[in-house]
Amino acid sequence: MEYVYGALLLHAAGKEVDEEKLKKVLEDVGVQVDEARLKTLVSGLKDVNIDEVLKNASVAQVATAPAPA
Amino acid sequence: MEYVYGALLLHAAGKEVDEEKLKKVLEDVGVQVDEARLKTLVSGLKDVNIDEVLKNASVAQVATAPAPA
Amino acid sequence: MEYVYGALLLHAAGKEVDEEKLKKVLEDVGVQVDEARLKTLVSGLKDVNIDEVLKNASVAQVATAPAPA
Amino acid sequence: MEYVYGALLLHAAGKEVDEEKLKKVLEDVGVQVDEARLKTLVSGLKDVNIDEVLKNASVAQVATAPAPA
Amino acid sequence: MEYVYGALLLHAAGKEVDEEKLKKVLEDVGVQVDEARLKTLVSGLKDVNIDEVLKNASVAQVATAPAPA
Amino acid sequence: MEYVYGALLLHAAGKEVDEEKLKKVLEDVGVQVDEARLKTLVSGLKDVNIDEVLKNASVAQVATAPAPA
Amino acid sequence: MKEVSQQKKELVNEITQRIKASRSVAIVDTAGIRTRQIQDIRGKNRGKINLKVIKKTLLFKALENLGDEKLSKLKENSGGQIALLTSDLEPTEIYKIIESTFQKTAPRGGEIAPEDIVIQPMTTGFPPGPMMTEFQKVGLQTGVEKGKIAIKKETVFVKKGETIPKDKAKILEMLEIKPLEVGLQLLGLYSEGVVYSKEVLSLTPERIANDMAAAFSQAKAIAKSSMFFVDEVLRDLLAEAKIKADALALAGQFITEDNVKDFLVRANVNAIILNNVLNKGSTQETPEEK
Repeated sequence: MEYVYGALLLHAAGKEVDEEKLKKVLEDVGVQVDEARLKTLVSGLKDVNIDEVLKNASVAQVATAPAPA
Repeated sequence: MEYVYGALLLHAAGKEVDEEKLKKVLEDVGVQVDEARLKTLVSGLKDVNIDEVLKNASVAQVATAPAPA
Repeated sequence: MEYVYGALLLHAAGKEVDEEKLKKVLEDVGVQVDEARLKTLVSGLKDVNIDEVLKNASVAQVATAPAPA
Repeated sequence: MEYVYGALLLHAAGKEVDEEKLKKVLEDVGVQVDEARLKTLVSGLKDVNIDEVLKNASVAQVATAPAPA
Repeated sequence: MEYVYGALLLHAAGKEVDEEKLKKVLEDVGVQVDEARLKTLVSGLKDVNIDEVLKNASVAQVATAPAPA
Repeated sequence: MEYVYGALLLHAAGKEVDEEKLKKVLEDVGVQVDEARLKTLVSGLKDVNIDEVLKNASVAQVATAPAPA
Repeated sequence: MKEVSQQKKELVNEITQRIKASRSVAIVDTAGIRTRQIQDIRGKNRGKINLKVIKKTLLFKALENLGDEKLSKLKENSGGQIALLTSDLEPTEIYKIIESTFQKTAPRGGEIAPEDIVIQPMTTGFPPGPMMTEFQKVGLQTGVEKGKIAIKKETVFVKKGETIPKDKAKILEMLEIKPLEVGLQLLGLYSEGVVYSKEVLSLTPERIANDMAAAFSQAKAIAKSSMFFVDEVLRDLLAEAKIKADALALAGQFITEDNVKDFLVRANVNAIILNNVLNKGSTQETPEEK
């Protein structure tokens, strides 16, 4: 998931996610960057409103009721 | 969430999450680092098996992904 | 639900739920008591372990996380 | 819970839940009424829309099989 | 909920939750304390293993907070 | 979590959560306040609609066994 | 003519005596129930209930004879085909027996289908011959398999809510398909001076238990919203406060040693969601395999 983490990091830092910046972030932590992957991710993000996606993501997490003490 | 994304990025890149490295990652993307937050996160992560947590989180994510805008 | 509330009130007060007592409680708050309903409820309660039902009612509340607004 | 059941009974009977009436209901079933508690509940209910709360109360449908007679 | 938050604050601070301390905490933030409510809470908590309850409660929470941007 | 409980207490008491007030609440219950942490929390809450967050969180009902009547 | 009226008189007398001697009296609707099922019900409940199929007019006559105003109320809902049920049991026990009389039954024709009646492909027990035509007449696709008539295709035979015609009813009976559930319907019950409706008697122990559980949840909700700290709600309130604190910490990005895991989970869930969206939005290679 390092590409996605990197993209989210850039986004959370208020930066636009472009190839150059994402590549730099990844290389800074020692990831050997695969250009094709990078391109796919960045171009995919063009059509995505990240804030909207995260906000609307209804995480249907069903909590298992804990056993009574 | 930038601190957490940074920590996950480091972890995904096979690096240990320590203050120095996390600080650098954050500053590289232009985040003004809050030392207290940094310290708390890193020290909190000491007792956490990140892989374990992520594995459990994936299981729970019955996330219905909204259609792209 | 007033018959059920009355029965639970008597039970919580440590009283046995019989026709006479339940009728009195209901009439005291101005409920026009239907004899058939009263008799049916009291006789039905013979097969109900109230403490057990209340205990199970608490456990059965399964927490479902709501989707964020 | 006897105070609450008493309040619910009064409400279901179409009566306003005030100290005097709640006290009487409780005493009628033999509860030794604690005035302070009585006041706390009645004053706490002042800001509560009982019907609304009851409507929203998760109706835990517990199918507890009653023991055979 | 201020009574409950106060009790948990005391508990998190490593203090025992007694009437005197809880009353003080609440009055310090300007809450007009209802003695009966205070007593009921404190005496009820005597039979509760707070740590246990809190531990079990944390399972449910992850999905409930809206995703921070 | 004592910082958060303190913030919740202040909020529930109708007070604004600022550094000064939160510090006082925490010190009143004997917490040795870490200024950096205090700042982090207060500044983190600046952009948060607390009521909204609490409302969304509150639906999660955790099942617990009732104390016997 | 005279003999008939004498017979009726005796019957009314007999019923009147039976009602007088019984603790509980009920009128039940027997529409759609075959004689064999009535006999079956009698056999199973011998010594508990007494069931007599009777003309409405005669029963009403007997009720009038008794001159009990409450008892006369039983007349109010009585339909066409009825039976008199007498018993010395309690009303709730009689209701249990009445509810236990329902059986799967093949229709006779004229009934309303309670749901879609579907015939599945199957091999019937009938050899080919004139029967074949009967099957085809009601719209079933048939063929021959191993010397027997076979139904080839799943067919919605009668739609929900439609009347089942006689010819189709006959086929259903031959195929032993029993789409109806028929039993005694309680119209009213009188016991020791009190009249019970079906609605009241349907308050079974199961329903009472459900109502109590619901009432308890309501009481807890009231106690919580009025901050009435009874023992039953304390744990819930503590848990709720904890959950709210966690949510607030998450929203305010306040990481503590206690909630580090929550942040990790949230961040990871966000990443998974974004990844899912990206994969959905493109037909190209997934950005991340894992």
